[in-house]
Amino acid sequence: MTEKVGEHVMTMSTLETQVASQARPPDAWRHLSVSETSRVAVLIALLIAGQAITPSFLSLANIHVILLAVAAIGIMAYGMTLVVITGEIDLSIAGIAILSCIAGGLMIPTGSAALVIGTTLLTGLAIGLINGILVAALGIPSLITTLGMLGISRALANIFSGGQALYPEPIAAYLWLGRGDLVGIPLPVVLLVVLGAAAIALTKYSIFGRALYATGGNVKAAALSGINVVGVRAVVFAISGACAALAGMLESARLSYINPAGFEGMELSVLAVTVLGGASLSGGSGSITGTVVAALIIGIVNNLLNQLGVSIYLQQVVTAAVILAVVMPGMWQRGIAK
Amino acid sequence: MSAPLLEVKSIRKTYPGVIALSDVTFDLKAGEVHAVVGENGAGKSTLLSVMNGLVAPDSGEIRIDGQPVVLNDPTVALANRLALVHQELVLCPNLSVAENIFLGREPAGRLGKTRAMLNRMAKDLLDQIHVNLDPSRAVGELSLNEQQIVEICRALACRPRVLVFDEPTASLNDDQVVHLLAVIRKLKANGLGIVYVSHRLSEVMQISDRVTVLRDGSVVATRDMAGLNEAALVALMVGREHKPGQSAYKERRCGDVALETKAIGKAGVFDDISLQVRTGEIVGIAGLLGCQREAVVRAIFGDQSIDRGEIRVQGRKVQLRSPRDAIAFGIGFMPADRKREGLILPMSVGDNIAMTILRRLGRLGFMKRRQRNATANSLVRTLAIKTNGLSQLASQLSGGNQQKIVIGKWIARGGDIVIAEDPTRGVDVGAKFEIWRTIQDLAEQGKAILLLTTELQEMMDACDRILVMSRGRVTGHFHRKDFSAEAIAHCFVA
Amino acid sequence: MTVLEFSTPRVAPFLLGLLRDPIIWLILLIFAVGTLTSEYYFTALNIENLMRSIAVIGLLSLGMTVVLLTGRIDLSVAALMIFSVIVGVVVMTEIGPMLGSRWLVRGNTYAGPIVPVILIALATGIAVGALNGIGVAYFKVASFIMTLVSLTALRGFNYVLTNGHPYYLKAPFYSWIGDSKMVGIPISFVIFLLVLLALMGFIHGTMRGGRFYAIGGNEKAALYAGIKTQRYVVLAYAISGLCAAIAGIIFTARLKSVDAPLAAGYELTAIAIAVIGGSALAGGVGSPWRTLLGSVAFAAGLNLLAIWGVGTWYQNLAIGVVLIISVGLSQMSRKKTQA
Amino acid sequence: MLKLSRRHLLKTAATLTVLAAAPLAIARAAAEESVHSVINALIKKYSDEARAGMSNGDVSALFEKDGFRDYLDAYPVGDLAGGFVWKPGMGASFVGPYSKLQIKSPFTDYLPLTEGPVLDHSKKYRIGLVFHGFNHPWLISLADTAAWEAARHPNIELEVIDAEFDDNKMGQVIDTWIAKQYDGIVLWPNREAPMGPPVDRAIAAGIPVVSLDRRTSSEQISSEVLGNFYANGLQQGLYLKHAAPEGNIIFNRKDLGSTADSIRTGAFLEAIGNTPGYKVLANYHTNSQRTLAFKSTADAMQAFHDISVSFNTGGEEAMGALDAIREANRLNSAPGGKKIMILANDDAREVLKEIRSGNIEMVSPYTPLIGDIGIRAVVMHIGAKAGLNEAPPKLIMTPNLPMITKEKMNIEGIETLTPDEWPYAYGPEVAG
Repeated sequence: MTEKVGEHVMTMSTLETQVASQARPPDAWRHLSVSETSRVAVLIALLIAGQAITPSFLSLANIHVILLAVAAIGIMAYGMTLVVITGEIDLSIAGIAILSCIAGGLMIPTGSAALVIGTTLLTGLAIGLINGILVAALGIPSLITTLGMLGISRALANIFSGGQALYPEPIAAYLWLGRGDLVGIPLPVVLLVVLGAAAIALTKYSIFGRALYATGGNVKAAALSGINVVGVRAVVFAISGACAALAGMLESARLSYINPAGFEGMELSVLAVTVLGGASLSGGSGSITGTVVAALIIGIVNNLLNQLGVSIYLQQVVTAAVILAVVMPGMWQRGIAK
Repeated sequence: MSAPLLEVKSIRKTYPGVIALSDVTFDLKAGEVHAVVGENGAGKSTLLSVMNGLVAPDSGEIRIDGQPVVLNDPTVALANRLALVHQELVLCPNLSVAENIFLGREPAGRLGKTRAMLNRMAKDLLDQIHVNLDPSRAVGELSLNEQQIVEICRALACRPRVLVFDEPTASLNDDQVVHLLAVIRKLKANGLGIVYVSHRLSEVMQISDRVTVLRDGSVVATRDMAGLNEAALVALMVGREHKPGQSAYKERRCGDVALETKAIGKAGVFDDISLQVRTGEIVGIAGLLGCQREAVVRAIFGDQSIDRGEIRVQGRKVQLRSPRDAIAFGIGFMPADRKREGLILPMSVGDNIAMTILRRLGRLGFMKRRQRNATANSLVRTLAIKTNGLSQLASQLSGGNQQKIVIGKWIARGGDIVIAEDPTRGVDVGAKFEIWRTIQDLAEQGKAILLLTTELQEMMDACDRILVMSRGRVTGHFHRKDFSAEAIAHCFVA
Repeated sequence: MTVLEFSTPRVAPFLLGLLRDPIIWLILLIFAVGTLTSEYYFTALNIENLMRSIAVIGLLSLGMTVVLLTGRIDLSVAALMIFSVIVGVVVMTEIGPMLGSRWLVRGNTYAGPIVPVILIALATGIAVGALNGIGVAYFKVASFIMTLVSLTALRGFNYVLTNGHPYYLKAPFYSWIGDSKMVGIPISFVIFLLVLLALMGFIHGTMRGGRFYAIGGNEKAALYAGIKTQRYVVLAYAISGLCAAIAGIIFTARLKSVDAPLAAGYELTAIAIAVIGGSALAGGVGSPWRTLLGSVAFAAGLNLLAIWGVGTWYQNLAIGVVLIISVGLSQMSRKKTQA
Repeated sequence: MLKLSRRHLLKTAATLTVLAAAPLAIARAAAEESVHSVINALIKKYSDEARAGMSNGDVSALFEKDGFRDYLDAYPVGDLAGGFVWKPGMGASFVGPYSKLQIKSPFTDYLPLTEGPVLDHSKKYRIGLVFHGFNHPWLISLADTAAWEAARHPNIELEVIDAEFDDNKMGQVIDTWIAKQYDGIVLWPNREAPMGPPVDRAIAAGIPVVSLDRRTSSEQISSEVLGNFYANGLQQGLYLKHAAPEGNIIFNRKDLGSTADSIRTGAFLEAIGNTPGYKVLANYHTNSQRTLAFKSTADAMQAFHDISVSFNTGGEEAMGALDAIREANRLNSAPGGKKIMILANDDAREVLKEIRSGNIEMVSPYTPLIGDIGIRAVVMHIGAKAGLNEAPPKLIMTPNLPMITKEKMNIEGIETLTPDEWPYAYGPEVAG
């Protein structure tokens, strides 16, 4: 008896842990992989369906269109994913994007591309850092901090710009960010890919990545292990702010138009991409690859629906259904969902 | 003769590829304490879950008063007057003691009257077990110990006939254990049947009438406690002869003072604490709950601030503003609450072990994965951590193995000073021994160790010196040759 | 013999606790400053306006409070508030022709019976709320995601169902809800107070209501205590949905029309108010009564700025700053009491 | 059936509206063929034709689907107040108090009010202007003109509030002004339905209310200053017919149900409804957002390879569409290697720049510079209340404006203007 079961002893104790704490995800990695699979399956199904519906769907041009459409939301979602991994949330990204672009835009009369782009990115970084400090050092819940910051930054964008749109037309380098290309690949797509790779490296292979997941997984234990949890959270918010500023700049550059009323509701779209990508809002899980797949799913769905001429209002309904369909199976067996 | 109060008959429960319980049978009479013991992984938790209706067995049945019952939900178990006192404290911190006790069983009362009525009923219940605790206090403000009492009262509130205790003393100190056992005896005298599950064999010996030993999901034996000694019990549990000499204490030569506090104090918490730990020395701080020894070690680890006095590491005065500072000075801390403070459960074994040495494993910010794996693997081997591999999640390991990871990550860090808080809490007999041996090994390698345990005997087994604290002050100081439970206990209340 | 002796507690009487509450002082301060700085502030008309705006956002926040108590969130309230009324009208305009009556006249003015519209709206609110709850409790979708999905879908449906047209609702009974007063108090505020009282009675007066606190405090404990936590979660969302529907009825009764894009972003206001009122996002802390205070403070503050003629940008700036500071201060005081 | 009833009743409403405007007709200036009357005649012509039936099935289907007839019939078309005749070049120049931009405002001589104190010189008149979007160039210009007019009169105190596209908030702002006993209220309502009740409350409280550009559902409102949505859509259609007898059209429209969408798109469809060569390829609602217009056009570029016309309900949309077409490198991808024709509304400076460079084919001006009319109208109502002067008419039509094209043309009697002949453009100057 002992010999027979012996080799299972370890697994059994594993099971006991699970049973005893029934309310915890019993086997997190397994379910993670379920939703990972369902995500990829949905993506592949969409690609097949898309090609079946419109023959030009997988053409290089359309792929460019899809990637360009998701570039800004994807870059914002990278930042958001990092924030969500630490168990926090950033609702201020749309506000940061617009305030940063306005701040940068106010530099247009100087004619210096470095000043315009630098101001934009630094403003994003700085507001993100303020978020991070309020959340990590002062312990204000991130939902509230960033909700407040969303209102503040939108208001400041209006106040600074006097509500007027700004036109970055004279700054060639700025426009190049949104409209230029590198060896035939549009620059926003290049940035999407490069930053995606960097974010994957950061989350999966860097020591900061370990600190990131540790902070999200158990902030007390991480702190007692000597991880600078305040710093980690401040940094992810700063990154998220910078990503938001960059994404905002790409959009503004593509349209050559900095709109102080822009990016309305973007925070929720980005959040939708992030959770669709498998990041749990309770922290400690999520991956950039998941986020990338999710951004592609949303981009393809919208592209297809637009090509089919489906109204934007029905598109909202369909997008909601897609999110639910992908997210639900992965959650099915979790104990308590909050 | 009437049927036993509770019969568990041929329970079998399998999970894919694993037999968790096979043919488990035992019974419980009214007015009896029946202990269930076994190593971690023996199937105790599954059995408790089956009895509580959280898990449905594949086959077998449970009878209460001779009547078969299907416990498919915790409520059904309660309806059959079988109540479970959970090992983990599952209480609502935002509710009062009374509200917690009667949660889910509130008497229907008119508007406004419910609260007063609940408080009165709770008071009655607390009086029954001779505990004086204000029922209107919020549970979040209570100490662990007080919360444990609430947990027990909650089980009692449904007027159970069968009461199942799952490791009820895990967070209690010796003194409180004595009182808890007194409460249990009282319940037993009232005619309750009690199933008692605990790793603390000394308690089991004291309180139980019969004992059922589980090993690998099967019942090894059910015996009367009379005439059974601890060694025999351990032998049944582990399936081999096992020497209970847990101490593994070896005489060592102590070196220079590695850690010293000079009259440190924190207003309203502790004051005038001076202690020294030499290299190679194990110093224990003993005391009852509320003596603030936890606050002292947390202050030494920089997790709490001090207002007075100074801390010296290797003779140098240091300012510790955060655990990071303490770690930089070579201090390591193994917290008692593994799940909440020790481990990052959703991360892998390898990541958890590497948590304290991330910076060292980095090259240009990237993780030197091979080096991390080498370090972690060697620790898994030396500490005999049972795991599928470094990528297994910490949450999937048993308590003993989790504790070994907590120890391992500080070994990996390699600091000179180690603070160990209750390193064997909730750990089974086999692992307990290994953990004590590891701690002795650490001391032998020249580390200075500051030790806190809830069981005085364990502390006396392991330490070179013991400081006793009471109400935030040091009230006694003993060298190993002077160790005496009575003398130390005397200082507890000094 | 007493086996264990524990320390005695601190008792804080209700009134004293109330006075210690910064939000009360904040409200009094706003009223005092308002009265001193503007002759129009403490006038019957302005107080009525204030009550009317409290009624809608207060109802949304009440529902939000119940959901927050369970440790969850409901982002769908604002979309649902419009959706429920739209469903009421659209269903009735479809039923009308079946009964041989023309209930849609003069363009898009609804001329049919209004009570069924209200009943259908309430039922829709409860049903969609319950669906959110079922998704969260039984299908284990994180509440943020579930209700974000509802928000998106409902906003889409609002356009799809109305085809972008407004519906005019001009029945006398409807105007009564939107515009009438009872002893000087707007009916909409009376309705809000009734809902508040009913909720307080339920939450503080019955054992079932108290379970929201248990679930928010420690869901596992509630589960182990034999409470069917999932049902209570569904109940909480259904209550939130019902509050949203009532808010929708009041809201559209004031505007005498319903229109797809109305009330965009009000869900965030509802969250802000519940939190300013002291609800914890983690659950288990908060109460309808405190949410009332939160909504009074919020609406009175904005009203004061409006009376002063402060521009919207600066109002938004103020909301953001006040939100962060108020939560930050309560966070710090909580830390202090813990230490 | 439902449609029929709706149509019937809207028609009644329209008749009433025309009746209200009738007295003006008496004072109409000698039948000089002003742009205004030329366009009104064309509106009537195409409207009657469309009502008789549309031979183009594609256009007719879209027209029916979104119920344009109901909206068009209710939208007033009429003559200008006081026999005013507008000619290009009229109006005053000043720097906008909000935008700080140089503005030439076209209608400052319409219902004129002399500079200096108004009405009872000893009294201060408090007027509120509530609108949506201090962060929209079009709306800022609207506020600019209102503030300019108010500033010309020392005893007018103007408060300008942004309701941020929240109709409920706008209602609350009006309620606050009722509580503060303002003398007059001017508003730019986003959507008709929700703004009726607050306006009625203000009127009931004795406060004159004037709406600008868009309508409210209030029947008691003092005056409505109405723009020329109808002229916009119609001219887009006329231009298209003039430029090409056939074409495959994609639509970027404003949000469903908004007056701007229903009248402009409706009038456009009326104009082309009896030309068989036009095909509706795709129809997007992009809610006045440039980004959405960009995305939908980018996707349409992939879905269809034979797009020849991009119809845009607004200037924002046109700019988004242009950027998407340019990014796809498809400026000249219409069948036969022709240019994709972009039709726009709203005479923003950035749009005019694209007209000059030939990227946008035509724009139908829709000037925001009408806030001054609103202030003057409300002041006249305040005066009329006190018996100081006559009340202005209830319906104050703004002059129809001719379309702007790169080269001068004459399309069905409408003299088009070139960008250089158009000093009234609004919004920031765009370099390049």
